[in-house]
Amino acid sequence: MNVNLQVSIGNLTLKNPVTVASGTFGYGEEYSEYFDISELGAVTVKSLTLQPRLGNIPPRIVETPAGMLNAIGLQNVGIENYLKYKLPFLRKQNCTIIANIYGTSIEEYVKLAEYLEKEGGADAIEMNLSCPNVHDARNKFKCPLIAQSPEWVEKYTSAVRSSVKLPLIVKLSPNITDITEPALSAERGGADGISIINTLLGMSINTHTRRPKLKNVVGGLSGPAIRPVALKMVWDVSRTVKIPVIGMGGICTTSDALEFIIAGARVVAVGSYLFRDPLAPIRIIQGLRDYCISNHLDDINNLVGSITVD
Amino acid sequence: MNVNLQVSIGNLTLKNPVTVASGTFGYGEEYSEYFDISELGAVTVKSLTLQPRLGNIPPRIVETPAGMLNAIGLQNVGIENYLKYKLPFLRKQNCTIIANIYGTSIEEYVKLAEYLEKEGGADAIEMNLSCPNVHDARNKFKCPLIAQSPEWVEKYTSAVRSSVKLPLIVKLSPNITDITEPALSAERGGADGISIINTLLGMSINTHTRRPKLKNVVGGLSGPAIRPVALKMVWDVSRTVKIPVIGMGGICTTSDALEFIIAGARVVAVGSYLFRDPLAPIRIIQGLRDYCISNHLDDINNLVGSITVD
Amino acid sequence: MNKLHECLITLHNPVAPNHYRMVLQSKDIAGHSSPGQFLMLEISAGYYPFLRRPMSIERIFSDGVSILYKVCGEGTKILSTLSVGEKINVQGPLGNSFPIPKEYQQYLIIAGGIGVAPFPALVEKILNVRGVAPEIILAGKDYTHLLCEKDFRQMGCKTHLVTEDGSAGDMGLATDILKKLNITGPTIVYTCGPLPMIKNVHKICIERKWLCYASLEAEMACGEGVCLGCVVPAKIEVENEMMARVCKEGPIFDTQVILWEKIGE
Amino acid sequence: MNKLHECLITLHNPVAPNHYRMVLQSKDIAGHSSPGQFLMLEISAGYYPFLRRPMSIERIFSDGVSILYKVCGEGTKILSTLSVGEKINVQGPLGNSFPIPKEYQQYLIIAGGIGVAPFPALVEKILNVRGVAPEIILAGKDYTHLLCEKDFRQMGCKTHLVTEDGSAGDMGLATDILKKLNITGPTIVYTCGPLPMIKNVHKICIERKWLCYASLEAEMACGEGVCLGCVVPAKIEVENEMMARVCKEGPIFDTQVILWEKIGE
Ligand SMILES: Cc1cc2nc3c(=O)[nH]c(=O)nc-3n(C[C@H](O)[C@H](O)[C@H](O)COP(=O)(O)OP(=O)(O)OC[C@H]3O[C@@H](n4cnc5c(N)ncnc54)[C@H](O)[C@@H]3O)c2cc1C
Ligand SMILES: Cc1cc2nc3c(=O)[nH]c(=O)nc-3n(C[C@H](O)[C@H](O)[C@H](O)COP(=O)(O)OP(=O)(O)OC[C@H]3O[C@@H](n4cnc5c(N)ncnc54)[C@H](O)[C@@H]3O)c2cc1C
Ligand SMILES: Cc1cc2nc3c(=O)[nH]c(=O)nc-3n(C[C@H](O)[C@H](O)[C@H](O)COP(=O)(O)O)c2cc1C
Ligand SMILES: Cc1cc2nc3c(=O)[nH]c(=O)nc-3n(C[C@H](O)[C@H](O)[C@H](O)COP(=O)(O)O)c2cc1C
Ligand code: FES
Ligand code: FES
Repeated sequence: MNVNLQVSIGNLTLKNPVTVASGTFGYGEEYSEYFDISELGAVTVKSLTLQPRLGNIPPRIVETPAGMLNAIGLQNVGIENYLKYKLPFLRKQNCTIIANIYGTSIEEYVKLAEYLEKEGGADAIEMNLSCPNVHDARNKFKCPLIAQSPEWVEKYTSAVRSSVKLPLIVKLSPNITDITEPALSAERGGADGISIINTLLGMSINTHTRRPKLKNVVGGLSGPAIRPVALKMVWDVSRTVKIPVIGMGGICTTSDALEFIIAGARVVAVGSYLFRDPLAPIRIIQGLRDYCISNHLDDINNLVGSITVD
Repeated sequence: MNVNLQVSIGNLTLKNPVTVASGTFGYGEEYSEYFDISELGAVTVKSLTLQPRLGNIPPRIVETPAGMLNAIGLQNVGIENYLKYKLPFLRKQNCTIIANIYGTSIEEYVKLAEYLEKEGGADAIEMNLSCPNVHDARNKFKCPLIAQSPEWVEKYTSAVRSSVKLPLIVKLSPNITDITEPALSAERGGADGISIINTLLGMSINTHTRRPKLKNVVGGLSGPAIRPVALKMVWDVSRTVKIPVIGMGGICTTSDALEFIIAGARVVAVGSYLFRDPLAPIRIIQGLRDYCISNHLDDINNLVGSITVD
Repeated sequence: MNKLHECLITLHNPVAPNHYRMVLQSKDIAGHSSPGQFLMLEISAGYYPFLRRPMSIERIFSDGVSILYKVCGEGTKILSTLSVGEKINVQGPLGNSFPIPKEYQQYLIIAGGIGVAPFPALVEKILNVRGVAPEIILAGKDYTHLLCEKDFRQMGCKTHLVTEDGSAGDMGLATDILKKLNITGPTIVYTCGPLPMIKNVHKICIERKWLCYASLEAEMACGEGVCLGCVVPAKIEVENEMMARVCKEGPIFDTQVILWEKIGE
Repeated sequence: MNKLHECLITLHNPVAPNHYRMVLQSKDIAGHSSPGQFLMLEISAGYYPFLRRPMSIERIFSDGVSILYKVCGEGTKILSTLSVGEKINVQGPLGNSFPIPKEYQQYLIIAGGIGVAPFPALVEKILNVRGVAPEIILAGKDYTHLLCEKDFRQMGCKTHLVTEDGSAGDMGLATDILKKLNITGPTIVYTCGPLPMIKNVHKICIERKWLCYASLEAEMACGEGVCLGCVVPAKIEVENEMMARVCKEGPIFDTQVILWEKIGE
């Protein structure tokens, strides 16, 4: 049986619905030693900023039950180094590229997006409006993420939207009362897709020193622990907006990916679980194909949002 | 060394800072076969409503990585049966009782609280403003929990506050952008303590039937998986309000309890982990004492909020 | 009585593809168990899996009990890797047990697949207290799914085999045999297995005015009646509709009290 | 080269209280490993623990490698329960390896506690390529924490023992011995162990103008350079301050490139 695994975000077609979560795949080089990364629906790269960033002071990660906290703080090579040193490799491999960007103002997002478009640095842009690790944990208190303000999400999205033609994805935060509000804002702002979820805020304390285990105090929780939360948000958002949802949060196996697709995700991303099994995305692509065959589905798009709720 | 484990919520003194989470301990009878339940700082009972409730249609629980989803839907015997059949047992055991109540309106909460006070049915009242399982999952969408509205939290709290003298605890939801807002509202409304966290909204799908595993579609996530999220919220709230915080969310071991206390919880509650180890609260009480001794602390209150953040 | 036990595994054998028998050493559990009760097993020391797993007591010995289980998910898979000599934390015995009312001279057991698990202990008990060997219908997908046949024959039970593919005994379902059986007079039926089977057995029993006790399954978190996760709609006390806890009011129910129409699927 | 391997455990022995040696069969790993590199071990099939555990390669054989580890948390505890004959998923070899520059005639190894793990392989290599046996300072809390002493002596190394409680060798710290050693001329020091020890060894080396390579540890998620979790502040390329990944740029660092003043505690 011939199964169509192609899915679209805006006018971009992915050869299959499996990508990787930003920040868990670097710029593709390392895991290209493990498998042919062009087999991915897309490679989503680590968040890029205008200038290179050193990130937060370590320790930056803590293991937690069925998950992990990270407080990397957007360490990255910066947009110029990306274009010069990382992009050529990805292009040579023939990857579809989703470039994740992070700015500290609307102007920075616009600059990053324009730069990427001009230099052919991406096939789609993902705006990270939801990184929990770039503010000081104590100030963060009254300094919300852009993704926590539906109003700002719309402003940021439409500014970038009006400056580039590339398909535009907005990445939202689960640290919110109602995720559908910023999702609707992103859609109104002209986004072609919505990525959910970024990490949940969390912390962990060393009971001997009575200090936070993370130097940055607070970090972002990811991994299978958060999967039920992510799935619920994917279901909520995909029933609410018309644009495709890129679902992520604890996806490890084909079955996990199927849950997200059935809940309404058009694309799924493997994140933290890559650290356990770098081959997980490849296994999932094959597993999705197998599922379609044994369920007599000739197009994976027919599975998207196929949940029955009585 | 003599260690003081006594802590206070309003004018109620608990003999130690360990209680159980509402809904995970029934009304105390069952686990009293496992240990002397009067050794607990307090017994917190399953949410009580004015009328008995049948709860949701099963399946009601699903296991998840390092946690579980539940959609019990507040099945309970109702306040009258509680007073008649459950309370006498708890009183005979000499337990300190925190009665958790749930109403569908301010009036119901007031009635429940007044009834409890009049009949001596509790030593403190915990208002559950955050049960994720009592609305239809699909309507829930635009029908937020009281705990998601700081304004309503204040109204509900002050109404109950002005009708009873019993120490009053307000239980909040983690499904919110900034947990400190309803916490401040509860404090303003006259609460003597804040319980955090109730469960995170989540879901799980059977990929064979493409239906939700829970009949109620959505459920509440609990267990070690959510511990980092709960701890962060306890830290946030306890720095913000002056009243005591009752911390819960994935507490299994003494070390977990210590994390919450160091983060700022005056009392800790063991919830889902009771299902694994009914003796966990007793182990924790002993473990806290041991920790104090080996750290030369003669009063556990000195440990509360003792986190160092540089 | 202490309900938490660190039990030594004294036997652990495959009995069919994907099926195992495990013997757990504990005088305490053995001394307090009745047929139909179950145990909650802690599968691993960590949080994977997080919850205990419910398993019926298959047989009660002087110094321990056995369980019979099928590997069907992560928990039972890990369970199957444990070795004789290792210890496992066991909670129980839990739940109610099979009533054996005197007024019935005939006892019929209908077991579907792994649903056979609680019956060896029940047969022993009926033999002991009533002096008769129940008749048994053992049903399964194929011949590999018919367990304990030898045990039942050794205990003197008339045993009918039936498989869906005809690879052992008759071809068909348990209820096909039940309909054909030439039993008259007050009979008590005990059944355990897939829910559709139980439902159909129940219907036939109603027609014949037989008493029917079923061992039900439900997702369980606590096994002790506190979480209210495992309920089934039932009319137990004086026509009062309730959500009965499979772990407390059950797992054994008179099938007449179950509100079958309110059970989905 | 494939970096993911299902390795047979061919040996697993306690070597001291809470310390174990495990031999992992894999020609592929053995054929590609250099002293100083490490492996990421999948501790269990489930999510407990979720992350792999980094372990240095202790020795490289023709058909496998050994690791030497200390039980200090949940992961290593579970690891210690695995039996010979079981398989374990191993990722590696990962990271860089110890440089053995020709210009130095003297090689000195300073190992604190379980920090000894990467050195048996290094000694073998130095013997092979330079024909000399490094001198070794083995430091530990007490005599039970001095590992591999026999191995080093068998390989012909002059070995100094030092324990904090004096229960074996001198009483004191590794650096006490280092200060007393009568070594002159261009020397290269390799060290691994607690961070304060490494820092002090580094300081002494600076004073003596010796080259010092340390094997560093950091919490790791991926072991492959993608998560940026394991970084250490360093000045690697042309005075350019960076966050160097212990798993990629390391785990072996010339201690002069580490920005010690920016490392907490
Ligand atoms: C009272 C009682 C007695 C039982 N006795 C036996 C027995 O003797 N032998 C036997 O093989 N099985 C028995 N079962 C079913 C057994 O508990 C499940 O097969 C087992 O829990 C599956 O666990 P898993 O991790 O392998 O499967 P998974 O599917 O990975 O389990 C996921 C979750 O679903 C629950 N679950 C899965 N299947 C069932 C089920 N059929 N019933 C209840 N919960 C389930 C698990 O407990 C767990 O919480 C009994 C169940 C109950 C309620
Ligand atoms: C490159 C490298 C090589 C190592 N080689 C060895 C070796 O040969 N022998 C040996 O005994 N140990 C070695 N370690 C340390 C070893 O990885 C930890 O002791 C181990 O991960 C502890 O796991 P746990 O689950 O028992 O402890 P837990 O404290 O339960 O682990 C919790 C988390 O913290 C991490 N962690 C805990 N301690 C350390 C540590 N010291 N360094 C890095 N991460 C840590 C764990 O990996 C895990 O993610 C090495 C570490 C690194 C980075
Ligand atoms: C180590 C690490 C680094 C991350 N860095 C980024 C990042 O740079 N930009 C971003 O948008 N998300 C980042 N994330 C979030 C992931 O992309 C993803 O949204 C989240 O981890 C949930 O998926 P998971 O549970 O599968 O990991 C990071 C996550 C981890 C674990
Ligand atoms: C089965 C179950 C039933 C619960 N019922 C209630 C309830 O009736 N009222 C309430 O306020 N919280 C209820 N909760 C939430 C718990 O009290 C607690 O806030 C939450 O589970 C987090 O703690 P834990 O992770 O330790 O379980 C319930 C939780 C579970 C798992
Ligand atoms: S399993 Fe908790 S009430 Fe039955
Ligand atoms: S462990 Fe991920 S970058 Fe080093």
